[in-house]
This record gives sequence, C-alpha cells and structure tokens, in this order.
Amino acid sequence: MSTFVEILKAIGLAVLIFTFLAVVGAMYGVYLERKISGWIQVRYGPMHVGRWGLLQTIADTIKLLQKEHITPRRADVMIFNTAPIIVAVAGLLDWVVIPFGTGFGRYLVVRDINIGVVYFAAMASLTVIGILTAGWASNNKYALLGGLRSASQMISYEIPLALGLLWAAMIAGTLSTVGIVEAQRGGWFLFKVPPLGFLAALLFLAAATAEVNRVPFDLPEAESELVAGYFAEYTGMRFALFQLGEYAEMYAMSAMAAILFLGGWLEPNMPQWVWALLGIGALAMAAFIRFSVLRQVMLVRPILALAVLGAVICGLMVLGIGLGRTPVLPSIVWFFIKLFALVFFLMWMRWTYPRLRLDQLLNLSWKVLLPVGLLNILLTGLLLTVAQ
Amino acid sequence: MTVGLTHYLVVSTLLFCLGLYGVLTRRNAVAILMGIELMLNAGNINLVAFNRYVAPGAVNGHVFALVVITLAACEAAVGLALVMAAYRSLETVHVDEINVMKW
Amino acid sequence: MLAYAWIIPLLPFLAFWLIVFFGRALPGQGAYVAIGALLIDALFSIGILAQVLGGATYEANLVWAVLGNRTLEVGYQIDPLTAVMLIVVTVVGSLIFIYSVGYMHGDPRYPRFFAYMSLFAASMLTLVLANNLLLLYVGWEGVGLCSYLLIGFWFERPAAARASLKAFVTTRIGDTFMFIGILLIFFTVGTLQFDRIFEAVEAGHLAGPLLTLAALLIFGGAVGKSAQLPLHVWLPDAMEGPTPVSALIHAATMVAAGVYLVARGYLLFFSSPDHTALTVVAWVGGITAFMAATIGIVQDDIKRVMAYSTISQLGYMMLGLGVLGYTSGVFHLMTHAFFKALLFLGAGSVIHAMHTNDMKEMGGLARAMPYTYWTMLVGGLALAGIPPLSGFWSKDEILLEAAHNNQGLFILGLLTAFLTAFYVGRMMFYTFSGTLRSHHAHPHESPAVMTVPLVILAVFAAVIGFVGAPFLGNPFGRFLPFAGAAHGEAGEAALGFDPAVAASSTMVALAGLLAAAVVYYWKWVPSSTLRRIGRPLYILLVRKYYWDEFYRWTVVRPTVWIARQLRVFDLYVIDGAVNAVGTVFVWFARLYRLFDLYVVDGLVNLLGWITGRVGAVLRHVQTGRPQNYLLAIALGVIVLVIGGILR
Amino acid sequence: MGELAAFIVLSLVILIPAVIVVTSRNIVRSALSLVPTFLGVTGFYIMLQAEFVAGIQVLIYAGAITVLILFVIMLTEGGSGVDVRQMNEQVPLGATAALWLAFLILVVLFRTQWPAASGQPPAYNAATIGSAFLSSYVLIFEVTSLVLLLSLIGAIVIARREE
Repeated sequence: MSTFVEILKAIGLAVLIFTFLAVVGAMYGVYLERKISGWIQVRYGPMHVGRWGLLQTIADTIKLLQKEHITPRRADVMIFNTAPIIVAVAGLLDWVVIPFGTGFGRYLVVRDINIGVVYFAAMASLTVIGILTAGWASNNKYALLGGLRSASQMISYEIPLALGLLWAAMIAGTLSTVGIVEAQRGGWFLFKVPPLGFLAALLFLAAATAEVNRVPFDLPEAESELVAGYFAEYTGMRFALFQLGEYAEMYAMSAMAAILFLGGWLEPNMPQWVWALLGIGALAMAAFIRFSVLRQVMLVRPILALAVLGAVICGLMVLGIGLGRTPVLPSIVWFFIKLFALVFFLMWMRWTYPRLRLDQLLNLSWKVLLPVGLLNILLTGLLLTVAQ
Repeated sequence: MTVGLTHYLVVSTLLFCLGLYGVLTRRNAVAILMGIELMLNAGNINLVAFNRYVAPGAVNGHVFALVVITLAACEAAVGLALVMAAYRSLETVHVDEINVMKW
Repeated sequence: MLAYAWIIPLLPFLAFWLIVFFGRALPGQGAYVAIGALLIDALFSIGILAQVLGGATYEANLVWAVLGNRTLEVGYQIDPLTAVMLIVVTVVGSLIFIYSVGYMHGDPRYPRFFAYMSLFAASMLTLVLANNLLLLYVGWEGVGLCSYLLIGFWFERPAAARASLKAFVTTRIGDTFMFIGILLIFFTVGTLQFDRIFEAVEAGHLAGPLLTLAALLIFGGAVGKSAQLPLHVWLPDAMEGPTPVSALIHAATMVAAGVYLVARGYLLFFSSPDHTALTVVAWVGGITAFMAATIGIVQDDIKRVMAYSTISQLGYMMLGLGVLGYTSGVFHLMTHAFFKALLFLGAGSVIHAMHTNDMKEMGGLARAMPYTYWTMLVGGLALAGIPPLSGFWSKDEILLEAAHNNQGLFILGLLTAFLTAFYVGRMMFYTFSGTLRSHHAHPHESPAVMTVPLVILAVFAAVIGFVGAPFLGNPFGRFLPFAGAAHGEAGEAALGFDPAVAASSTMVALAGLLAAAVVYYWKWVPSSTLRRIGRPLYILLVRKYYWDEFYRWTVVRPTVWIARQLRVFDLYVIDGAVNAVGTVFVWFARLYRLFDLYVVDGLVNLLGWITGRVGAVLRHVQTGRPQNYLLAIALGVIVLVIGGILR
Repeated sequence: MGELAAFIVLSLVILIPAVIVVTSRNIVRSALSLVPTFLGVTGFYIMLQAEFVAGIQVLIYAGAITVLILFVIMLTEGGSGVDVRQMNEQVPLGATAALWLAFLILVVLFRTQWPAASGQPPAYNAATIGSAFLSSYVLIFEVTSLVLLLSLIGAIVIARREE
C-alpha cells in the first residue's frame, strides 16, 4: 500500500470523525457562545428548550435543516453552492493533525503527518477561497465587501500565524504536532525562553482570532456594517455549514494553540502545594463573589460552577499526587480542559472588545505582528544557538 | 503495472501544453497569469518526479521546486500589481487593448 | 602614547578645516576650537616629553611611493630634539592663541585668522615630527604658505600685501637651494630618512666636497627661513602682519625652523671635511647677529626692533650651532622662543594700547600698564642676558662654545651681546620710562585674556633657563647631547661652566644697559648728538646697510626688464605664429566643409533613407502583443523539436 | 494497483479543471478551477513522497496565489464579466501549436530511455531540505529571498494609488 492511499484513508477518517465531533462541537459551540454572552451581559441566555436550554441549538439546527435554500438572482449558482462546502471541509481538515492525547497504546490522532504544522497552516488558508467565492458568488455588494475584507485580512494574518507555528516548530525541532507536544514534556513552550514564548503565543492567538474572523477582528461578518458579510445571502443548511466551518476552525485554532504552547495533552507537572493553593484560590474567589457586593452586579451561578469545577480538578490532582499515581487524569481530559479554556477565552474576548477598523487591522498585521514575529524568531534562534 | 516516471511526465506535459494554450489564447491578463501558473506547476511536477525516480536520495528536485513556487508567488504578486495599475490607468485588463506603446 | 603622536599635527589640521567651513558657527567663532586643539596637543607633548625623559624614542614609517629601486617613505620620529620642539611650539603657540582672542577681537576676518593659525600649527608640528626630509619639506612649505597668508592678513594695506609677497619670494629662494640639496642627497644616498642619511654619512657614502655642498644647500633653506644674511630682508617687513603672528611665526617657531633644520641635520654639517660647513654656518650666523643688532639700535618702530633682534638672535643660534655648540644652539632656540614671544606679545599689548608702533610717541607706560611693563621687563632682561633669567644661560653657553672654538666669533658674540643689551634698554626706556609724548593717546592696560599669557610666558622666560643651568649639572645638555659627539672628536657637546666667560658676558650686558640708560634715561648724552657725530654710520644703519636697494638694483630691476622683453617676444613672435596657423586652418576648414556637405552628409542621408524604408516594411511584424511573439516562439520550438526528432 | 487508481484519479483532478481554467468564459470559474488542479498536484507530490513540497504547494498556490488572483479579478470587475469576449483571435493557431507541442514532447518522451534508480527517499525530508537550502543551495536561497523582498516592494509601489 502506498502512502497516498493511507493519506486518502486518513482524510476519509478525519471527515467521518470530525464531522460528528465538529457538529457537536459547533452546535455546543453556539450554545456556549450564547450562554457566555448571556453571562457577560448579566442575563441567562437560552433557558427554555431543555434544562438550561441545553437542547436549544439542536432545535436551531433542526430549524436550519428545514429551511428553504434561497439562491439570489443572477448569482453564480455552482460557485454559490460550492463555497460553504469548501469552508466546512477546510475547517474540518484542520483536525487531521490534532492529537487528542494518548490511549490504546497509540497517539489519539488521525494522522501524525511529519509536516503537520505546515499542513495545518495550509488548511487554514484554504478557508479564504471559500469565503471569497461565497462573497463574490452571492452577487451582493455587502457580501462582496465582506469577502474581499476577509480575503485581505486572512492573507495578512496567515503570516503571523505561520510565524507563531514556526516558532514552536523551531523550538521543538520538528514539524509534527505530536513531536511538538512530546517536546514539551520538559515544560510548556509558553514559558520557553521567557518572555519570547509568551510573545509567540500572543502572536499566534491574535493571528488565530483574525483567521477565524472573531471580534475584535470580525470585519468580514460585521453584523452592524455588512449585515453578516459574506454569508448574508446564505440560508438554511448552507448557512449552517458556514457556522460549522467557522466553529470547527475556531476549535482547531484553540486546539493548536493548546498544542503549541500549553503542552497539548500533557499533564502540567506542578508540585502538590501549588495545586492546593490553586484550588483554595478558586474556592476563595467563588466565596468572595458569592458573598461580596459583586453578586448584585454579576451572574454568580456559572462562576461558582466554574470555580467549583476548577477546585475539584485541583483537589483531584492533590489527591493523585498524594497517592503517587501520575498522570492523575487521562490525557484527553487535560487536552479538553485546555481546549475549552482557550475557547472560553476567545468568546470572552468576542463579547468584551469593540471592532477594529480595516486599516487598523491591516496595520496591526503588517506593521506590528509581522516584524515582531520575525524578530521573535530571530532572537529565539540566536538565544538557542548561544545556549548550545 | 505500477506508476513510473513516464506517467508523471505525460501528465505534466499535458498540463504544460494546456497552460501554454491558455497563455496564447486568453485576452484577460489575469487569465494569462493563470496559464503561466499551470505551466509552472507542470515544471514542478517534473522536478519532483525526476527527483523521486532518478535520484531518490537527493533533495535537489524538492529544493528547486520550492524555489520555483517562491518565484511563482513573486511573479503573481508583481504581475497582478501590474494588472491593477494597468486597469486603473487604461480601464482594461485585456492585453490586446493595452497598446499605448504601439506604433 | 608615542605611537599616537601622529594625532598631534592632525588636531590643528582638523581645527583648520572646521573653522574654514563652519567659521562663525563654532564656539567663539572658531577660536575655542583652535585653542582647544592646540591645548590638547600641549598636554600630549608634555606627556611625550615625560616619556622621552624616561629615555623612550619612537619611529614609524610608511612607504609613500616607490620610484624605481628607491622608495619614498614618510614617517615621524620622536627623540629629545623633537620633544623639545613640540613643547615649544604647542605651549608658546597655545598661549599666543589665547592672547590673540583679545588682540584680534572684533576683526572682520576673525575666524579666518584662527584657521590660518591652526594650519600653521599643523604644518609646524608636521615639520617637527618628520623623520625624513620629504615630510619635513612638506611642513616647511606649509609654514611658508601660512606665514605668507598671515603677513598679508590685512591685505587691504598695500604695505602688508607687498611684505607678504616679499617674504614668500625671498624664502622661496632659500627653499630652492634646500630642494636642490634634498635632491642631491636623495640621488647620492637614495633615501630621505634622516637616520639612513646619517648612516650613509658615517659609512662615507656621502663625503668630501659633495657632503659640504649638500650641507650648504640645506643650510640655504635655513638661511631663507631663519632670515640669515643675505636673505634676512623679509623678516622686518613681515612685521606688517598681526602681532600674534609676528610673535608665533616670526619670532618663536617658524623662523626657528631653520635652526631646527640645521640641528636636525647636524651630522651633515659636522662631518663635512674639517667642519667647512659648520664654519660657514657660524660666520653667517655671527655676521647676521652683529649686523641685525646694529640695525636694531636705530629702529623707531617697536616691532621692527623686535624683528631685528629676532634676526640677530637667530644668528646667535646659528653661531652657537656653528661653533660645535649643538646643545647650546637648540637651548637658545628654546629660551629665545619663550622670551621673544613674550616680548612680542608685550609689544602687541603696547600697540593695542597706543594704536601706534612708533616708540617716539610712547613713554611712561609703566604706570598705565603695569602687567605689560613688568612682564616685558623680564623678557627684555632675559633677552639682554642678565642672570639668572633664561637668556643668560643659553647665550652664555653659546659664548662658551665660541670662546672655546673660535676667538673671532667670540668677540663678535660679545659685541652683539652688548648691542642687544643696548637696544633692549633703549626700547624699554623709550616705551615705559619718562612721560607720554603723544597727546591724543589714552593708554590702558590690556584685558586679562592678553595679560595672563604674558604673565605665564614671563614665568617661563624667567625660569626656563635653569634646565640648562651648569650648577644644576646642565640637565638640558645631558638630555639633548649631540649624537655625533659620541664618536669623532668627542667632548664638544657639554663643556663645563667657565666663570670668566659668564662674568664677561654679564658685564657686557650690564654695560649695554648702562649705556642705554646714559643715553635714553638720564640723557647725559642725548641721542641727537650721537646721531650728529656718527652721521654716515647712522645713515648706513637707518638704510639697513642698503640691502633692499642692493636687491632692487641687482635682482628686481633686471628681472622686470627681462620680463618686459619676454612679453614683447610673446606678443609678436609667438602670438603671430599661432595666428598664422589659425588662419591656414580656417582656409582648410572652408574647403573641407564642401566635401562634408555633399559627400559625407549625402551618404548619411542615403543610409537613413534606406533604413526608414526597410523599417516601414518591417514594423508590421512588431504588433506590440506578447502573445503573438510567444506563439512565434512556440512554433519555432516545434520546428526545432521536429528537426531534432528527424535527425 | 491502488496507487495506479489514485494516480488516474489525481490526473483527472488535475487535468479536467485545467481545461476549464483555459477555456471557461467565466473568469472566476477558471480561477476557482485552479484550486483542484493545485490540490491534485499536491496529491502527486504526496505520492512522490515530497510531503514538504506538498504542504508548501497548498499553502502558497491554493492558499495565496489563487486568492490573489480572485482578488484581482474582483477588483477589475470590468474585464471579467461573463459577456466579455475572453479569447483572442489566435485560438486556432494557439490550439494547433499546443497540440503539436504536446504530441512532439510525448514522442520525445517515449523515445527517450530515462535513467531509473530504485530506492526509497528518506522518510522525513523537511529537515534535509532545510539543511540543503542552507548549505549547498544557500546562494539560491539568498537570491530567492532577495527576489521576494523586491517583488514585495515592487508590488506595493506599482499597485499603490497615486494621490
């Protein structure tokens, strides 16, 4: 059997698994988003469909599936229909190289390609085509503007993204994601060659946020200016496909960030007392919010829930280390903790920050991120060479 | 039968000639650029294929393929910039209408 | 530190360019730049002197050009002589620079003055540092140029312009001799490095009359530069320049360059057969000293008195060198630099106050300007050679050498000493004693920036002599022995102290002062009667022995006459020939024009016409559309491939 | 066997869109058809075990150049309408030239005896490529980077709107 067929199999597998995963991920991504936006705006968000509105997005999906497909007049039908598929597929293909952890005696990754990082960047860049064509094909000036905007934006931000990836690859000395994670057994890359690691992480996160068109970089779909930009004309399942692609990519980006800088699935090896302190701190914070005046101005319950969750994890860690059986939690759990922490962070940003202007956006990319990234790589290389 | 060098060469030949045809017959400058990209890809296929089947150990073919890709990017950037400039000043992207310098 | 000595000439040079370009923009209109540069140099030189006292010497060369099998090298060396000269130039120079800030205040070309001064300092330092005749000659001409520029600094005065020209031409005569000498040495020895020349001399490659000739030619340069007979005429006129210039260039440093040259090349003179060259030097110096002193007696212009005394002192140095007193000559050079600079600056301050040079109009300035008075008194006594001031020690050494080697010159030296004391006294009495004779002058003390250098110089003039004081064991003599004395007839260098000579010279000096007092202070014998008695002699002196007239009749007039004749020749013969050729060619050209019009142009036009036709046909191929060309290329490739296959 | 099948599939994926690229009257469609062609070529690279080149191919061609082309097409709307004549008058000649060239090259290709060396390339050759770039091809590397920089500046200067 030649490598090629293996690759085909891998891609098939990827599509199979991650359609499911990303559907759930995306649907519950939407749910999470709505909930978090609610919390940040001191309201409950969806509550009625199912307990705490858990079934809300399922209902939405069903609704979307039933909706009619409207094709605008004088739109280029073929391209109009292909665009969402490109976006979705590209968003899903990102997941091929993302390792979830170890188990069953192998790495839980679809395919550990030896150029995983490059592959990731390539797939991320494929999304642009879909968005651009979607914007052009729907024969609508808002859509076209959105498409063009996103094209320029993504092309600009691919470079900082690639620089961030490169940084990690350079530190790890390999392009494969698994290799990168394994290289972090010594410690997270976030704290490597301080503060350059932190800088690179920041770079990567900013670029990733721009790549997935989220606030503060959500110009392509600026609801208030472009009535949702390039998918203004899309309805029903095609719209859902866009959403799917976007959320899939957002999750992928978060996962990649976790892999590159937060040590992927590896369990953070901190001494017992640190864990204890963390847990106590979480509880203390929860108590403070619960009993201080803050409870009148913010929604207490979810915060309490999160704090308690954190405290529980910390407790488990303390216990596990005490019993001397590490890793305490299965690696996949750690991976998801990190993934969702980052996702939460992105959503938090989205509902907190205003939107940039286009020129500010491009200036940021070309005049700040790009030089900083290059300088970062240069310095790191120098330091590493000196260190040897 | 297994896939050999010749297969790749055949495909790349066809791709090259398609690109040539595009370059020869298109009026739109952008389309001509596309044709050029096709020809470059054909060339790259040759490079990599030869590297695989003639000198499997070496990476020269890959190196040159990468160089070609880079130069293709440059060529696209500059070419498209030129197209933009021409379009801005002459309101056309059709090379047979851009004949200011003609006698 | 010695290795960086090349910085010393560089600093004033940079200062020169800075001031030339940015002039008034600089601090103090450039004055501070120049002063700063020279002060740094002074510190540098002191450091170097300290190291040289420690016995260190240094030499560096770099090949400048290769002529056939001979290489021209430029380089610099540091030995005791150089160190001493460096100190003299930089210290005196910086003091004079500071003085000039006050003296040149408000001059329209103030920055240019300092630019020239800096350039002069640079050239002088180059001259001093040079370890070969070539670089030395460069510095030599540089200082010549600067003196020309500075004498003519107030060129709107015709007198100044003429004086500068005179100085330039006169010194140039000497330089010509010197250059011939240099070439002579170069072609006999094949190098210009002093040490190699000396080696050659000691090895006897350069000996006999040739050596004497070379030495004398070199001495010619010295004569011109140091205003020795018969080329002394330029120096008195050089007083037209600003007084600081006279002080720095025409008293302290540049004119001493000649003496320095002789000292530097001493071995040449020394080892010429039975000291012929040295004898010449000695006599020239002695006669110069005497004549200049006599002329100095009758001058009324205070600066001209200084000028003649400078000449005579330079003659003294030459005399000292000539009578095998290498050390004493250089020693006198140093002391003279200090007290003569002092005297000039004092005279400058007097002139600054009186707005006139004529001593007859001055008088009684002692009360008006005490600082100037006292400092000048010190300088004057030093010049007169009154112990324990510096002049005494050096002059005494010279006389000692003279007495030891050549009685005639000893007598001449004593006479000169007497005359020196006399005119010093005359000048002092005229200027400072009695009552003010001019009625429209209001003398006042000069500003501090002028008096402070005076005081410093006075201190130097007073004490610098002790470095050569015999009862201190003549440290100067030990520091600066004559290299040649080591071999050959040894012992000339350092003679012991001879009380008789010292006493006699002191006596003579006191006598001179006394006589001056008799005539000009107590006026027992008024000068008018003296004049009446010795009328012809007086005329002779006032006419300066008719040197200028002599030159006018022997040199200037004939030159002018020849020039006129040449002009006539030029006008009629050469121009005529040129014009004739011109007309002939014009006729040729007229003929050629026809050929050009009809044959050449015809061909060219034909060619152009053909090209045009062909182009008109061929241009249809050039569609201006790359795709057509590309198609053609593709078809061409196809043809080629077919050819390749069928072959 | 599977390899051959994959090869055939990929060839079709490459060639059919290529035909669309050069013939379609709709310039945007032809631009979009570039994507499958490039991806097919990527597949070839993977089959030839040049994974790194493949990744770069996708990144640059599919990700950047195509987008750039689409961008320009959309900015120069005037030339890319469907109703505009896209072909110039030398279609027949060009077609003949292309066909003849293809035929001849194939003839040459089949008449030539290609040197064939058996053997597997090293599994992971990104590192080797990198070292090759920095050791024996460093000059090419530098020149290429220079060209990149120049083209960047040049593109900006040319496309800038004079104000």
